[in-house]
Amino acid sequence: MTQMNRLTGGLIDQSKPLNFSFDGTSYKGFAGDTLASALLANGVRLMGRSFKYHRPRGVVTAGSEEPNALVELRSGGRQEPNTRATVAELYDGFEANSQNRWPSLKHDMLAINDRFSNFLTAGFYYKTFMWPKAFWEKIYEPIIRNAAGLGSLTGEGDPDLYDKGFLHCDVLIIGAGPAGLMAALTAGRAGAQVVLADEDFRMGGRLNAETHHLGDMPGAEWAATAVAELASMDNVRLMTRSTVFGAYDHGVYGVLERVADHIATPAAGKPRQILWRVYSKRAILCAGSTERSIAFENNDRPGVMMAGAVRAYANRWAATPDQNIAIFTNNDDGHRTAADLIAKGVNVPAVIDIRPDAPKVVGAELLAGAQVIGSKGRLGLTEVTLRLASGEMRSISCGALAVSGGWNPNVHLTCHQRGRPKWNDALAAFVPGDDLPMGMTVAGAALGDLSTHGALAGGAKAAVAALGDLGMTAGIPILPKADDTPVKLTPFWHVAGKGRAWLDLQNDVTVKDVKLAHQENFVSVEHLKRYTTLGMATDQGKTSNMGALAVMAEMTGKSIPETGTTIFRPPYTPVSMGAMAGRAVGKEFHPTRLTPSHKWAAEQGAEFVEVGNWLRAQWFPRTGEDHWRQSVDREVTQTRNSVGICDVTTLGKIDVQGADAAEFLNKIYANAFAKLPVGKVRYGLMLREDGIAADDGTAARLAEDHFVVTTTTANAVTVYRNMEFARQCLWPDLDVQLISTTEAWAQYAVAGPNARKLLQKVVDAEFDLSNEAFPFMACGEITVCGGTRARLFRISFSGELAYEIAVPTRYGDGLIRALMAAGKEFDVTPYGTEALGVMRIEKGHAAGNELNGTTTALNLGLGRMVSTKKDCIGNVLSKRDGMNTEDALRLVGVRPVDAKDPVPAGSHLMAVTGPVDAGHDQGYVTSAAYSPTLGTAIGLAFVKGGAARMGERLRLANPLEGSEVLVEIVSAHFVDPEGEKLRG
Amino acid sequence: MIINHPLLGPRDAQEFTYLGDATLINRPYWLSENALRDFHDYLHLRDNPAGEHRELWFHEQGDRSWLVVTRNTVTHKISSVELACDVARANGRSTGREEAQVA
Amino acid sequence: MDKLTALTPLGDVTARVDTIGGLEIREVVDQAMASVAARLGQADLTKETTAAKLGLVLPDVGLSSQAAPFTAFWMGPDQWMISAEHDSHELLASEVKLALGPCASVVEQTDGWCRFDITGVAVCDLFERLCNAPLRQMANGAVTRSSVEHVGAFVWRLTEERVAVIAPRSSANSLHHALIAAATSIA
Amino acid sequence: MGYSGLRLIKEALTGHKGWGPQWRDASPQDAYDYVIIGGGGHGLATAYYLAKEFGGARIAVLEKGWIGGGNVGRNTTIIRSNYLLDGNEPFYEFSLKLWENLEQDLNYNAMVSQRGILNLVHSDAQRDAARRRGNAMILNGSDAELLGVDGVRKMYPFLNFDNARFPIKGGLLHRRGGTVRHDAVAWGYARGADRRGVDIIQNCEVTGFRIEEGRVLGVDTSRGYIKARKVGVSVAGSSGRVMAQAGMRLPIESHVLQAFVSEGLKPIIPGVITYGAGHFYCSQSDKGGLVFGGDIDGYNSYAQRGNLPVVEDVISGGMSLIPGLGRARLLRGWGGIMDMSMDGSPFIDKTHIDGLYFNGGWCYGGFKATPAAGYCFAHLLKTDRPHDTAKAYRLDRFMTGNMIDEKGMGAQPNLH
Repeated sequence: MTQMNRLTGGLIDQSKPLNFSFDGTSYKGFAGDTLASALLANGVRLMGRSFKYHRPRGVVTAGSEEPNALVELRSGGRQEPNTRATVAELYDGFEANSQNRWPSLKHDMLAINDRFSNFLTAGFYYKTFMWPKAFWEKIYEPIIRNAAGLGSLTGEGDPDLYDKGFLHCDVLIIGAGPAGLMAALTAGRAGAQVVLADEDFRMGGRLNAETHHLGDMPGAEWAATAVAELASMDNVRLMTRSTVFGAYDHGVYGVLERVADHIATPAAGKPRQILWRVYSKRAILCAGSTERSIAFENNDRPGVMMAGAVRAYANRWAATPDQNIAIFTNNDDGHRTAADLIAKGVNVPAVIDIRPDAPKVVGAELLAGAQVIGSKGRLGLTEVTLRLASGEMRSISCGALAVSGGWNPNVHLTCHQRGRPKWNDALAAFVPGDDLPMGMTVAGAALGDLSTHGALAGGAKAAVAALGDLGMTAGIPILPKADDTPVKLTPFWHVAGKGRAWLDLQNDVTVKDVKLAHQENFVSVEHLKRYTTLGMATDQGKTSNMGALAVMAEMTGKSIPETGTTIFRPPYTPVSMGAMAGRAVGKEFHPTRLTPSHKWAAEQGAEFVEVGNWLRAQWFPRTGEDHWRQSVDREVTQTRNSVGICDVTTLGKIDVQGADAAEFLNKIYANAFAKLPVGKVRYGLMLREDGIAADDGTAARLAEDHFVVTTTTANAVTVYRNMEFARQCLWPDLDVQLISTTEAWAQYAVAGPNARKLLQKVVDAEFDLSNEAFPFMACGEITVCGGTRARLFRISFSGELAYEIAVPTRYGDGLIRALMAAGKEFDVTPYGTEALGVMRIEKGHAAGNELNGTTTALNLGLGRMVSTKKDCIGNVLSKRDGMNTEDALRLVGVRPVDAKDPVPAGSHLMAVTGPVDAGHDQGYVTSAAYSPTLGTAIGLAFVKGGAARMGERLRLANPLEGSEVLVEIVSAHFVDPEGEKLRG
Repeated sequence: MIINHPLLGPRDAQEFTYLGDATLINRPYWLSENALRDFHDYLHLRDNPAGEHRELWFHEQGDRSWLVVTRNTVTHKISSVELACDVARANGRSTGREEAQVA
Repeated sequence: MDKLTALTPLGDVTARVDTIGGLEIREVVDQAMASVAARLGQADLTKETTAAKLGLVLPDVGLSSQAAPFTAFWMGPDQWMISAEHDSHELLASEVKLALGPCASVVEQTDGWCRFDITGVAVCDLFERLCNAPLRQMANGAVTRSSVEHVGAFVWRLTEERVAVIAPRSSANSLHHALIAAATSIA
Repeated sequence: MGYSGLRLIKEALTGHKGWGPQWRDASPQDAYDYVIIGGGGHGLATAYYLAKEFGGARIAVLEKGWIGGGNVGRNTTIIRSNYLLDGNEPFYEFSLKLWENLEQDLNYNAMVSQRGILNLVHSDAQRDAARRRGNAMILNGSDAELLGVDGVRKMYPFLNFDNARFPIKGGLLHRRGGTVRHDAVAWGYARGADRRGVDIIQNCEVTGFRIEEGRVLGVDTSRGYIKARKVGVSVAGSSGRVMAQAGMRLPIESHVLQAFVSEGLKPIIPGVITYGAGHFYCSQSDKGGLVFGGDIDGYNSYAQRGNLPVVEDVISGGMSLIPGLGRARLLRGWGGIMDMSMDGSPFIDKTHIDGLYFNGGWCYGGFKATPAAGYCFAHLLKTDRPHDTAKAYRLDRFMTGNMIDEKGMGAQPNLH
């Protein structure tokens, strides 16, 4: 039996058959089919299970709002849960599986929940599962969690690529139905830059689902002609399979384009989807409308569908859910479905219209004033029960029921900036309010203009107005003659009755649940939603909110608009996380910055470490070293004994020039710079305005009006920003110019007793590096290796005789090779960030772990650096009492009493005896390392009143890892406290 | 969000770094009698209006201008954008020289 | 001592060229660059002096200008980037400073940046996937600073079919990767 | 009548006719001893504890909209006691202990689920900081475990261990942390307070304070003037607006924080994970949605909605940490208004106006604080003395230099 419910015609290509499978069964469909249309054509109505009661469910809509027919597509890392069968385009070899059922869709064990539905009412879980206490996490919750959820992820990485993109346009038109197409034609012909986006793979909207004519053309043909004209315009960009999912501030829209979901896998290097950010000057929302249902007892059976959807399946996809379809409606639009089905040869046993004055029907029996009060059929509808106008009961056998309760304009995007829709009595629906997002207008069914003519006229008018705002002129085009029937509808939301009548099909929220919520005082819409989970399904209430609001209004005796509406938030339809992330995932999560010596270091087999976005060499293992500590200890020892080289390019460098450069530095540094001589470097401490240490570094004076400031690697960006703030906002009349030169220079620290000897071999002979000519804290411009320009700074982080030498970055690789070659005779070693860290701890220099954003100059032992003679950022607030107490934390060294003991950074300090708790906390270890120089672990620590506690013994408490170590408080300057080496 | 840069025209707010209330331009005098109170209030206390708010944005991924943006914090509507250095001068900021040294 | 060898931002001795589909992505390494920032209140003097001494008109906001051997583009208020061929102007900053004297601060920027020139009819399609700059609306010669796949960069429309992107040198590999990936994506 | 499984069965068999309103819709009386402004989690908890623990009588909670409609109804439902600083950790530990007995205390299942919170670390410096924090937690009576990369892999094998820009090097695990069904907290406290005689007055907006000679006499509201002996303000997100009516400027800015939920999925993420190298944290609700968030948008806002760049940034962090998320879909995002304070820590304090008390500045951490904030605010309102665990939360701490800055970002609210 193939395609038993396939009709003739439609916009599918019946000459192109496609093979597909659902739950392992093979079927055939045609090009242009969705999974839903193809399954219906094949006689399959059961497509899913509901969330709570696991009731059998079939497709109800033909669009992205589908709440029932959710399936899993593909497998492995590409397994995609919760895909709406209504929008999943068929391709050859397409595989889908049903979800949220076990062991099979037909026989789902959890359907037992339905038997207990009386207990599982709205919010039942708030009232039970409280005893015994421990059972929640151990028993109740695991059961609930395993029963909940819809589809599943495999946990494997998604192998597909996702792009991002940016578009700029005059007018963004959202939706390519009659309103959108006419708006696009109007704006496009006038020469505006237009983007027309539609979520469907075929533009035309309802025109593709209806049998109306526009002028002398069938609607779908007119749409195709319009699309062809638009495609010929350079200024119009047509985007199919593109959902405008969010309206953000100032005309920015988010658009998801599904580039490759309609094929098995994207081609290599090509994206699956693209997330576009559209910058629009004006936007016209032509998003159409969504049909709503009428609730009645057991209205959730497979086969009960929206009337407009049934019509769309018949007209566009030449598919029908059954050969016998009854209609249940409160409005004239439902009658169209009857007429179209009859025209397609489908039997319509009855049109059940709640209105006693319902219009006549040709080719089917009209039951005016009747209501559907129940249904039968376990896995699919077999029969509906009616109460006739006379009060008589009657049963009708049918495999599908097409229900129409009227149409709701798709106002969602008008509410994304918290605009509220307003009530329209004629439509008994919400239409866009007055508070639209900036630059947005609405046309067509989304505005409540439900006729084709209204849509065409509205689209054209909106485009003319939008262009007018932009100073462009467009003429109203001649509109094709089109249907202009007014809406005729009697509001009707649910059939009274005792049984369960579904409002939210996915989440199993029934009229009874709304009544219970009301009874328990959850009457506000927000409370109702949260208490019953109504509207929280994957359709975000598109198919359910209105019905529930109406029921609540009935309960409270208020009107629907008084009862309220919930807030629509982005996204309009769910957006894959992959697309939101784009290419910034995995290794590309952040850009990677490489140092000038990277290539060379990689050749040496260096281990690299992420430092912010930089990759830095962490250590350089030599043959025979199989533990990192061996390498690091060696690097430290070799440097301290002879000479070592470290790439320090990552430190921020800011060029500061101007007549007032010195005065400016005086303001941003806590210590004084005005009198720093040309050719000298000074250590500087920057405070935040709240008096906390912000960053430290050096400033070198290259000329009277020229400094180069260095920052820590981590703070380079912030320091620059703050300096610009000071320059532009605080002291705008100082003559200062700033620019970053971090990347322009490759800079290496050359440290150790043989540093000068090594450098002398590289620096051109005319430059005198002797201690007299180039003393500690000197700086100057030199040349190296026969004329390459360089800068030399005699500064030291390691505490050794040390220099930092900089060359234009392109020569950085050459320089490290030259330095290493020149250092061979001294057994030079490159050292990485680990050895750098060890040496700075040995020397007691504060770094990021100490400058942690809560420490003051006083805490760091640098209190005297804060000048009292000048204003500077942070000066005044650094004097607050609480930051200057007697027992303020002070930076000290800690050294284990037993040299074999470790010093875990992050340990807290406690008295040698007594309790170990927060009340007795004396401070904490900020940084620690094994010092090969001292042969023991050492640490830097902040200790209360630490400066006066030298020699005292304390305990390092590390209850986290169960260790305690006895330490002695010592000076933070473990090595060469007098600084003789660096001045030598 | 789009910020209409006075020099560059409309730019995505993503290119900017936000600081806060534009009163941060009005840094107090460090030697005033109530300097501690003045600096405390300057740095910490905010009108935090639900409505028009003058605020500082830095065009970090652009021309490195600090801007004063007047934006409604309820609707996000931006009513004016100025270069912060112009605002600073208009507020009387200059070189700070007159108050830089101990009197 | 041997002269030091120069490496390109991508870490090779020669500049990289990739062709993907109809697009050529070329690493440009032959330009010296220097930033010029007018001293306080001396923007006009800086412009006049540049015109007089270098024959170069410093461009307005968002634009570039050219007067052989120099090219300039606008960086920020009263600030420009001047470039010239590297081999003949390696000391460009000194050269410009000498010409301008005390009216402006000049800083060597040559090696602070990497530059890729992308050529092809699809150049706008490429940047549409990388950057929010409205490249299609930018006239030839327009320059905008923004970010390209999370790397801050100048995007400079040289001609209809040629765009230069100039970004911090240390990010050259990440930027190159992004360009190649986007080019493959649209090819 | 109390809630229980037995009662549920009884009601199920009799058509659920016996369930009454979970709280009354009270109308305002002329005068109260205590008026709490703000019917969010904190305000309702304050009223509950005032009535239950401190013998408070004549208590009203004034809510301008519907109770629980603010941040207690729009957050990522996480509870934890994993703070670093002594000013904070005892308070959050007190709060977690109250959470652990909340449901039995309230007779309301708020689904307190101690699923464990794992903070990932990606560098040696982060590990040092995690060790300091973990030790501080233990020293304050909380729980913490330092995991190596293998420990993390065992718990969450699907994280990105092989192709990460910032490799996972371990994590700090706080087993007692977890999640709570957030709306139920508001409802549970409302029901508990109501049953102890508290008037919960919805749709009652405070429009002004009557203050004479430095003492508060009552509040003007959209439903008339209400006299009060003491007024407690607990209106996170609107603190600036409300306190301005009393002429106060606060060390607070209002910022928007977005949070997100995915479509429902079968269980995949057992606990709460926070990514130490990107702005992303995530858990999975009992219903199956992945609940996640990241940074605040970063600009002052009262708009309860955010913008796209932050959404993209958060999710790219998520994908970088969990590469399998790509096929899941973002279902809904929302924005809450945070009271971002100048040091990232809150205030529970008297004001300079007699009888006017303030609870606010919770940044994005107010939800987990709900029980303790309610308890401590009630304590302050009743006794005029701060509760022991909340004595650091003073309004004058920036004047005295006693900031409580967990992140070390200083006086810039959007960085906390």
